[in-house]
This record gives sequence, C-alpha cells and structure tokens, in this order.
Amino acid sequence: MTQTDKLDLSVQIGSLTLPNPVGVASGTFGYGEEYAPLLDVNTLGALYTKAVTLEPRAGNPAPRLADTPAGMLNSIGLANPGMEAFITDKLPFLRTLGCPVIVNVAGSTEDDYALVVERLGSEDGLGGYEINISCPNVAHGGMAFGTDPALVERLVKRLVSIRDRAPGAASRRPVIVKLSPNVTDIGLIARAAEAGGADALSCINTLVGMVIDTKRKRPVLARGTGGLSGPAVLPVGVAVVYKVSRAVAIPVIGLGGISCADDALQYLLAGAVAVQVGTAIFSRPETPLEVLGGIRDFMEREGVSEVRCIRELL
Amino acid sequence: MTQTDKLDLSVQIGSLTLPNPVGVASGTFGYGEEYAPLLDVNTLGALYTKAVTLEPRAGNPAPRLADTPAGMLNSIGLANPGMEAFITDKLPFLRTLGCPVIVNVAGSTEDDYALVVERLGSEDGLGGYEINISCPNVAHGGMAFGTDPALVERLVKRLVSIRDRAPGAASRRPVIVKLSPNVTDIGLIARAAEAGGADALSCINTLVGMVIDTKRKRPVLARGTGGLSGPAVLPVGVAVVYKVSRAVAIPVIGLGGISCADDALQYLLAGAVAVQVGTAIFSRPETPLEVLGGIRDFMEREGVSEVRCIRELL
Amino acid sequence: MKRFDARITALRSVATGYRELRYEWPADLPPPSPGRFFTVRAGGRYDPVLRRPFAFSAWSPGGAGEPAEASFIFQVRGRGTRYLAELDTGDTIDVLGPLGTGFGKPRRGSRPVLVAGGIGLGPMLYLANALSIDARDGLCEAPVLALGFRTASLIPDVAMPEGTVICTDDGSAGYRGTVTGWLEGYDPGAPPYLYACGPSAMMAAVGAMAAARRAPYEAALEQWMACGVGACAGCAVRLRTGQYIKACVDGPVYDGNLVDWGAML
Amino acid sequence: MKRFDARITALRSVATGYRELRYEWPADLPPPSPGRFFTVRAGGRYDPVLRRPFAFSAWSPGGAGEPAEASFIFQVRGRGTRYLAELDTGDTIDVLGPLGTGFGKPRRGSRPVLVAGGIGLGPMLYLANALSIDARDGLCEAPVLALGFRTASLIPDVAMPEGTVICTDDGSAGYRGTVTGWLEGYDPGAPPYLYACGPSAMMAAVGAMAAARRAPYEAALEQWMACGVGACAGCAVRLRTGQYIKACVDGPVYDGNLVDWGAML
Ligand SMILES: Cc1cc2nc3c(=O)[nH]c(=O)nc-3n(C[C@H](O)[C@H](O)[C@H](O)COP(=O)(O)OP(=O)(O)OC[C@H]3O[C@@H](n4cnc5c(N)ncnc54)[C@H](O)[C@@H]3O)c2cc1C
Ligand SMILES: Cc1cc2nc3c(=O)[nH]c(=O)nc-3n(C[C@H](O)[C@H](O)[C@H](O)COP(=O)(O)OP(=O)(O)OC[C@H]3O[C@@H](n4cnc5c(N)ncnc54)[C@H](O)[C@@H]3O)c2cc1C
Ligand SMILES: Cc1cc2nc3c(=O)[nH]c(=O)nc-3n(C[C@H](O)[C@H](O)[C@H](O)COP(=O)(O)O)c2cc1C
Ligand SMILES: Cc1cc2nc3c(=O)[nH]c(=O)nc-3n(C[C@H](O)[C@H](O)[C@H](O)COP(=O)(O)O)c2cc1C
Ligand code: FES
Ligand code: FES
Repeated sequence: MTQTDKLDLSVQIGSLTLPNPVGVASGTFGYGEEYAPLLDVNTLGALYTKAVTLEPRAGNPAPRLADTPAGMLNSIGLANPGMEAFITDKLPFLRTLGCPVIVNVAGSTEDDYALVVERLGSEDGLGGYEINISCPNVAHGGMAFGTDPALVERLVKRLVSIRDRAPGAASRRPVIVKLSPNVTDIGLIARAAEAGGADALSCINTLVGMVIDTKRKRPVLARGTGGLSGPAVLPVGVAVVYKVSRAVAIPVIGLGGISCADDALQYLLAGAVAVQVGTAIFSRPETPLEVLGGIRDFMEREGVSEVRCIRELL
Repeated sequence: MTQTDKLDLSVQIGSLTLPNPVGVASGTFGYGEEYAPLLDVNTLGALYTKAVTLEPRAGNPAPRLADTPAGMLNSIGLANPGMEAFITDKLPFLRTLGCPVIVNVAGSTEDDYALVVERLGSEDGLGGYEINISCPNVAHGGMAFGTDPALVERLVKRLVSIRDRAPGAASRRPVIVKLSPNVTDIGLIARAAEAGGADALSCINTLVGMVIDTKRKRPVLARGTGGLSGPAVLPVGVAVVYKVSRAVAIPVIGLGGISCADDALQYLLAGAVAVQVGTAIFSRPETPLEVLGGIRDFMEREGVSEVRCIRELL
Repeated sequence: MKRFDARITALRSVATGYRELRYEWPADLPPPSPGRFFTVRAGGRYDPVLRRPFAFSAWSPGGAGEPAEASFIFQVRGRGTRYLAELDTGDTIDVLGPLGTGFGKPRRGSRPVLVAGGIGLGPMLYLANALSIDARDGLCEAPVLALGFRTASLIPDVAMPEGTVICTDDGSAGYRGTVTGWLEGYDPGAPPYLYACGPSAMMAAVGAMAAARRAPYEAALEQWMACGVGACAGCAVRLRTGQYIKACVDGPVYDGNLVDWGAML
Repeated sequence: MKRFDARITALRSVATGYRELRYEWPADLPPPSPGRFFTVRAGGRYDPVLRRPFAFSAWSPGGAGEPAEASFIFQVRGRGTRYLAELDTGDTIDVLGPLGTGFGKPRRGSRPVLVAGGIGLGPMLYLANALSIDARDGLCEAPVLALGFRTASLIPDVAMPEGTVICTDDGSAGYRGTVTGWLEGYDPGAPPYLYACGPSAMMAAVGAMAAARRAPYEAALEQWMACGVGACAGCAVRLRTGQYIKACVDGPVYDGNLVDWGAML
C-alpha cells in the first residue's frame, strides 16, 4: 500500500511538467472561465483551450449538436475569437490559473498554424501547444492535414523550428500533435509527427458521424456530418493509444470517451502518460476531478507510487 | 396515404431481388438455424451468413467478446466450419428458406476468396456473395485487403469473372463488397470495388476497438483488439453510407448499429437501398421484423409507395 | 450556478403529454428569474450524453422549515423526457442551474403581451406571474398572456393569471384560431411589449408583427445545447447581423427583432 | 426456447451482495433442467448491448391458478446486475431461455459431490435438490453439496438440502478452509461423481482432483456470451483437444476432464 501523500502524479511532456495526468479536452472547456464556477480549475492536470486560429471564426451554421447512442456529434467548426482576441480577452484569465494551459492551434493553411505559434511565442503564461490537425468539421485544413504523413512531418517541423526560435522559456514549450482516428494507419501519421520533432501526441480527436432526422428528412447538423465523441468512442481511442504508444517513443496523451476513472485507467494501461476528459464534462462537470480521485485510489490499491508506471502494469 | 398492401418493399441488388430491405448481418445470425426458433427467418429481406473460408477455422482464443458503451467488441476471428462443411452441413437448411441467402466470403489470400466463390458457383440455393474484405480480427487478409484500392479492384475483378463463368443462374449472382470504415477515404475503396465490377457495396463492417480490464490489467479480449459494433457506431455508418452512396452508382447496403426502424430509416435516407441488422439481434432477436414494420409505417405516413424512393426524401 | 442533486417534491400530469415537476431548490442559490433555465441529466450514466434544458415555470421560497422549490412544465418528446416522466416523488434529479439570461423588464407604461405555444407555456406562465406583480406596482400595464393549443383537451391544468387568453385551433375553447391570429386583432390599448416562446413558426410570425408595429420583442428560443455555460459554442444562434451568439449564456431570450427567423425555420 | 417479458414475483437479498429473483414462467415452455440458463436484458435500450446470462436456481410448477416460477441467485457485480437489483416485484424482465445443455445424470451407485463457490451457488442448489429426488428413487447415492464462502456473513439465506457442507475461509462457520481443501479430505464412500460451478481457480482445482481420482466431472463454466443460441461463436471454450465448442449450446456444462483449465485462468 502506498500513501496518498507519497503518490507522484506528475507527468512529463517534453520540458513541461503536468501536476497530474487529468486534463480537460480542447473545445469542451472553452477558455477556462466558463466552468470555473463549477470545478476548481487549478486542480486540473492541464487545460487544453478551444482551438485558436489566426482570424476570428464564426463557426458553422446551427444546429451544431446532435445526440447519438452514448455519444454526441458536434460541428462547431472551430468557432473562436481569433489569435489577437484570444491574447487580449482570454489569456489574462488563463494566466491566473494554477494549472498548465495548452493552446489548441488550428488553421486552414500551414502559414496559419505558423503565424499563430509564432505570435503566441511572445506571450507568457502558456504551457504548450496542441496542434489540431484532426478537426473533421472544417472544409479546409483541419483533418486534411492529419491524413497525409508527409504534410504532417513538414508542418510539425516548421512549427517546432518556430517554437525553438521563440524568446526565453517559450522556446521550450512542448509541441503536441493531435491526431485523427479517421485514417487507415494512424501509426504512420504518429511516426511522421515524431519525425517532425513533436514532443507528444494527443489521441484521439472525433470520428466522422452523421445523424439524420427522419421526421424532417434531413441531417440534424446543418453541415451534415460532425465529430463523434463521448463514451461511444472509448474503445476506439483505447485501441489507438495502444497502437500509437507502441509506434513512437514520445509520450501519448489519451482521450476519447472518458467518463470515469476506469476509462482513464484503460488509457493509462494502454500506454498513455496522461489523459483528457472532454464530452463527459458536459454530462457532469466534476468528472475530471472524480477521474483523478479514482486514479489515486487505483495507485494506492495497486501499490504504484508513480503515475507514469501505471502502463507497466499491463 | 398509401395502403400497406400496395407498398413495394422489394429491392434490386444486381440481378437479385430482395423481398424487402431488412436483412440480418453476417456473423450475427450464424447460418440461419440458430435463430429460427425465435423469429420467422422466411420473412427476412436477406440472410447474410457467417463468413465462409476455404478451410475450417477455429477462430481466435477466448475471451472473444467485450461490452462497451452502447456497443460491443468481438474477435471471433472468422471461426467457421470451412467451405466444404458449409456446403454439406449448412446449405441444405439454408436452401429451405424463403428468403435470399447471401454467403459472406472471407480469406487470407486472393486465391482463398477465388476458390470459395468458384466452388459455391456450382451449388444452387444461394442468392449472392458478400465479399468480406474488412474483418479487423484476423492477422492475414481480412481488413488488409480492404484498405488498398488497387488490391480491392483486382480481387473484385477476379471474383466477378469467376462468378460470370459459373453455370446457369449462379453466373448472375451479385457480388457485394463489404467495406471497412477503418480507412482514410472510404470513397476511394468504394470506387475501386465499383471499378472491379461489384454489383453492390455493404457498409460498414466493425471499427477497431479495445477494452482493458483494469482489475486484471490486460485487454479483455484475448487478441487485444476487436471489432466495435452496436448502437455506438450508428452515426459512423450513416456518415459512411451518405458518402459512399454519392461516390458510386451501384447500390449500397447500410449497416452498423441499427436497433430500431428510425435507425434503418436514417440509412435509407442517407442513400442505402437496403439495410442489415447485426448486434441488435443479440439484444432483441425480433429487431429485424420490428425494423421492417417501422419502415412500412414510415412509408404509409410519408405516402411513399416504393421503398427505393425513400432516399429521394432527403 | 451550481450542479446539484435535487429531490423531486411533486410530479404530475397537467395535460395530455405534459408534466409539471417540482424539485427542492438549494438554500444557497438565488431564485431564478423568468426566462432562465437549467439542464438535467435525463438518463443513465452514458445515455443520453447531452443534458436536457428546461425553463423554470415557477419558484417558491418555501419557509417554515419547508425548502424552496423550483418548477418546470415539460412535454414528453423523446427518451430524455420519457425518463423524467417515469420518475417519482422522492427520486433525485441532477440539475445544473440557474443558467442563461432571462427576460428583460417591459418599458414603463407599456403593455406586456406574452404569447406561448407548446413547451413555451412554462416560462411564459412564470413571466406573466412576475409581471402581474410589476403591474400592481405600477411598473407596467397589466400583462396579457395568450396561449395557443390545438384543442381544448391540451389545455394544462395549471393556475393561470387573470386575463389569460386561450386560443384553440379547432375552437373547442376560447378564441378559434392560432394565437398569432388572435394577436393580429388584439388592441393592447398601450404600446405593446412582446414576449414569446413556442414553436419556431409562431415565434417568427410574432417577429413579423413586432417588426411591422415596431414593438420591442423578447423571444425565448430552443436550441440544442451541450455545456449550457458558454464553453462549447454548440448552441450558437445566428443574428440578422450574421453574428452568432450563444443561446445558453446570451440567451435563451433574445431581442426578437435581431433574430434571423429565416435561419431558425 | 423463447424470448418473453416475465413478471417479477419476488426479489430479495439473500446475502451481502447476493439477490434471489423469481419470475413467472410461461405455461408453454418446459421446465428448465439444472445447469441450463437464460439471458436477460439488463438495462435500457442500448446499454449494455450484451444480455446477461444466469443459471436457474429453482423452478416451481405453480398450479391452482398460480403461474409456474423460475428463480435465480445473482451477485451484484457491475451495471447489469445493479440494474436487476434495483427492480421491484411486478416489474418485467426481458428473458431469453431456457438455453444451453444442463448437467448429466450421475452414474448409478455413484455419489454426486457438488462443489460451489460464489455465483455457482444457484445452479448447484438446483442440481442438489434434483439429485436428492433421484437418490430417493435409488438412481444414485445421496448427493453432497459443498459450498465455499469467505466468511459466515456471506452464507445465503436460502433453504439448503440435507447434508450440505459449509466451508469458510476464516472458519467463522463450518469447515475452516476452502471447499477444495474440504474435498481433499472427504471420503465419499462410493465412486464420486463430481459437479462444480464457481471461480475458475476452484473449478481447476476440482479438475485436478477429478483427474487424479479418475472421477467423472461436470463443470459449469462462465463465459462471455452475445447471442446465447449458437449463432455468433463468441462464447467459444477451448477443449484439451484444441477444439473450440460453444458455451451457450454445447455448455455451459462441460466434461471437466476435457476442459483446458490452463486456458481458462
Ligand atoms: C433554453 C431551453 C428551455 C427549454 N424549456 C423547455 C420547457 O420548459 N419545457 C419543455 O417541455 N421543453 C423545453 N425545452 C425543450 C427541451 O429541452 C426538449 O424538449 C428536450 O430536451 C427533449 O428531450 P428528449 O430526450 O425527450 O427528446 P429527444 O427526442 O431526444 O429530442 C427531441 C427534440 O428536443 C430537442 N432537444 C433535445 N435535447 C436537447 C438539448 N440538449 N438542447 C436543446 N434541445 C434539445 C431537440 O430539438 C430534439 O429534436 C427547452 C429547451 C431549451 C433550449
Ligand atoms: C452460463 C452462465 C451462467 C451464469 N449464472 C450466474 C448465476 O446464476 N448467478 C450469477 O450471479 N452470475 C451468473 N453468471 C455470471 C453473470 O452473467 C455475470 O455476473 C453478469 O453478467 C455480470 O454482469 P454485470 O453487468 O453486473 O457486470 P459487468 O461489470 O458488466 O461484468 C462483470 C463480469 O461479468 C461477466 N459477464 C458480464 N456479461 C457477461 C456476458 N454477457 N456473458 C458472460 N459473462 C458476462 C464478465 O466476466 C465480466 O467481467 C453466469 C454466467 C454464465 C455465462
Ligand atoms: C463540442 C466540441 C468541440 C471540440 N472542439 C475541438 C477543438 O477546437 N480542437 C480540438 O483539437 N478538438 C476539439 N474537440 C475534440 C475533443 O477535444 C476530443 O478530442 C474529442 O471530443 C474526444 O474526446 P471526448 O470523447 O472525451 O469528448 C471538440 C469536441 C467537442 C465535443
Ligand atoms: C459477433 C460478430 C461476428 C461478425 N462476423 C462477421 C463476419 O464473419 N463477416 C462479416 O463480414 N462481418 C462480420 N461481423 C460484422 C457485422 O456483420 C456488421 O458489419 C457489424 O457488426 C456492424 O453492424 P451492427 O452494429 O448492426 O452489428 C460480425 C459482427 C459481430 C458482432
Ligand atoms: S451550450 Fe455550450 S456554449 Fe452554449
Ligand atoms: S453466445 Fe453466441 S455462440 Fe454462444
């Protein structure tokens, strides 16, 4: 038996140390303020922001949400205030938080991504970048980047070199690449990101899905298809993390369908060093903290004192 | 309002006419005998058999099943008695049925597929072939075939030409190609199958998934990963059918997660000409007949007298 | 705003397919104002994933050892509301609220005209009751609540404020015709201040009248929601300006004269 | 075999974490023999997708206007059994059964020795009661039922046949030690005919003894199932021969001497 106060929950992502392995997933937690009244954001392992793009984006037409069996579809379309408004309106609050903040970066072209990473390099208070090459809900960029290994490697290489040239500590911020499960061989894409110099990978983004309203005889989502998330995708995410964490040497952050500690532990056993909770926050905002509690309990029960050693139990 | 007795539920798949659009999916209905006490097999639109391979296969080690949120994993591994035993032990019963029987064919090599289609060509009592190039649960063949357009086209071309040379009516049996959703662009594979001469496509086979038993700290399935099916995958299947039915001119048969008439209607509106019910049969054996009843009700309500016209409502 | 497990104190049928549910309101939360809403988990652990939003239909302070209570009226539509309808007094529901921005106050001297149909009933009842008090205090003219139903048997068994107008499509009770038909011929006797909640077609029709009469119009919209707190951008509503705003925080009550009714239908 | 909606006639707790549930048995189905099982939908429409299998623990013919009843004893383990535990008398459950191949008859003159632990209790009780009647008819020696528990408080409150041996790991009741420990020292006084159902380790230990004594051994195994009727090959169990057979139709009772216990653990 291990004592709770002796548990080492910290996780290393490149040069960044996360205080614990449970973060909140991009797009499900806004920019931190929205959920602050409902759970203590400071106790999170990491906060991954909603995607930030170069220009402001209004997002896709409504409806943008649909219910599915044990899951949901979204087609938000990267709605966000844009890089500059992010810096002036969102970053000040984020800087006050006690948890690492990782900015999810998206774009339509390589230049878009590059300009955002470059600009954010001169702002402090950020823990790292999560490069979203896997959003299924935009016409250009997004997932298109995430399916071609050569493109992935080139983009990542470019972003890493921009990061390297940033002033001070910003030059050591980890570049995390977020992968799409909508590919034939995710191992290839993972290795391309690693070859490009990524410090870590996040798996998985949403699956492509569609719901049709049979009364109105049209897709529920205005855009037709959307991204499937929630418990329904849990086994897909676990299989991906199991595969990817064996295909690369860099750390893998697991997400997709986590709604309780047992789900998170599946990811950690499968090979993830950390996890993110997304959709489950909508159902139950306290989920991330409950997940963390359950991971602690597991470590005590199993006599594992370092969270990074959980994967060795499999 | 349309009168029930005036409804035309028949569906054309190449030269084969299905009496109605609701079939039972390969692997979930054995070879028909098993479920015969529980529902009237004769009223089905089609019965797709468990996969038949050249040689008998014991299948994968146990456990082969796992529960997932609104779904399940299987790693049966194409366990089947082999082609010859199928002909002697299973086909006689299948021949007594009033519904079309479509044999699901699998193999490790192109020759395997070819030999099975060749041999079955000299047996009567079969309505068609469903070529399974999408099973995620075997080490060789299976899904590997389903992810490479060139391989798909070549295999389909060969099987079609074997089918064409069969004696009598067997030379007109439709060759249906069953696709895997575990690919970057299913439209490519679909067009390859069409170019090879396929008469129709079935979408989707299972997604790759894994469940880890956190108490025993090992995957629940002996083989690690398995195929995800059931309601959880419904939105994935509908999105695939929507895409594929717009990418090819041949009919598409929709399946994946159908558990009620509304689910089936989503597929028909998305562009499928027919559907298959799989996993839901395990939960509730009468599901296929309930689905058919619900499709009739919809047609009456909407004043659609031919089932093939449902897709035009979208 | 808080997430809490609330004890159900009453659940009853108020009309065919409609229920009223009352639950205990935590002592440390302020009373929700009319037009605000809450979300509830309406099912098991997984399914449905999305919480269901409902508008408050009443709130009572309790006292004398009795807890405060919030109420809502809901229509049984799909699996979420079916789940709620099958609960019993004493069961708990998982509530997140109060959420959103409620109705604004009418201009002094104006006549609040409240139009509701279907599931819009609850919030409009709550608002009408609140405005009746305001009218007594001289802050506005006495409100008029106009409710539309297909037929008399759908009229809910709930206390309605004085001066409520009932419209039925088939004339089986009150005015024969739609509530917007009634509104067309209605003379408010003072500058009208319009409020509406109900089917999109009704809301859009009221919107056209508001525009024609240049009347202020507050419209409560129904929109799919995921987070309910402004974090996901899933509930975006398009304004005439082309701008999207969030139904869950900026709404669910909007300036009806800015809503792009075309995009809503 | 049939799928039917069955009314629950009784549901009670029989030990910490164990329930006994009785339900109406359709008049047109034959009584299920010991060792056979049924599956039940244990949750909502979607979840869990897989029906849960349970062995019969008793069956009574009813009569005098009373319907026949089937019973089972279950341990509350996960979401499916939690769902069942929360049902009430009068609720219905969705049953598919009877399924599988039950226990065979012991050889004439042999002593049936029944070993059970945990969730193996139900089917073994049912079998012991049936064999007691056979013994009275001279078809075999009086059966001995040996039940293993961690501690006395886990012993279920159910009628047990005469001659039942209770073993507790901590000695708080009956024999101190495991049921296989007891079995080791037991002299059946006639050629033993072994039956077992319970944890895999226990089943394997009994298997080793059966092999050592060259005794017949019928073992009821637990195996994940999807269809329950032989259609999916999901429940395959590997025999020593390397062959896979289906737990749902060929089992759940097997010739324990053919089971590859190594592959089961
Ligand atoms: C701010 C707001 C206030 C509401 N107030 C009331 C009320 O007072 N009384 C009442 O009866 N209804 C109200 N509704 C509508 C109510 O939320 C839906 O009727 C309910 O969610 C249906 O759920 P279901 O599972 O029974 O039906 P389903 O069959 O799952 O859905 C039926 C329809 O309900 C709507 N809906 C379902 N889930 C959501 C969601 N998460 N967000 C938005 N819409 C959804 C969709 O339009 C859907 O097509 C309100 C909605 C909103 C957005
Ligand atoms: C033929 C047979 C007879 C059984 N008889 C009894 C009995 O009389 N009393 C009793 O308490 N239990 C019995 N079981 C075991 C019972 O089926 C499981 O305990 C139950 O399914 C657990 O479900 P859950 O959802 O509560 O737990 P979960 O947490 O979902 O599962 C707990 C464990 O139960 C087992 N299990 C769950 N679903 C299935 C399934 N579809 N098929 C096989 N195993 C499953 C798995 O080992 C799983 O790890 C029997 C099993 C079989 C195969
Ligand atoms: C409403 C919504 C918005 C999302 N927006 C983003 C985004 O901006 N960037 C991104 O990388 N992922 C985004 N995602 C994907 C999630 O971060 C996550 O990868 C996915 O939902 C799977 O995890 P879950 O099942 O726990 O939600 C979004 C998901 C949802 C549900
Ligand atoms: C237990 C099981 C066995 C299966 N075996 C086969 C098979 O032999 N051949 C095949 O093409 N598909 C097989 N499938 C896939 C199904 O036919 C179907 O494509 C998939 O399960 C999705 O549909 P569903 O969600 O309705 O089950 C199998 C599925 C299950 C659950
Ligand atoms: S529902 Fe999430 S922003 Fe409104
Ligand atoms: S459970 Fe399907 S064959 Fe046994």
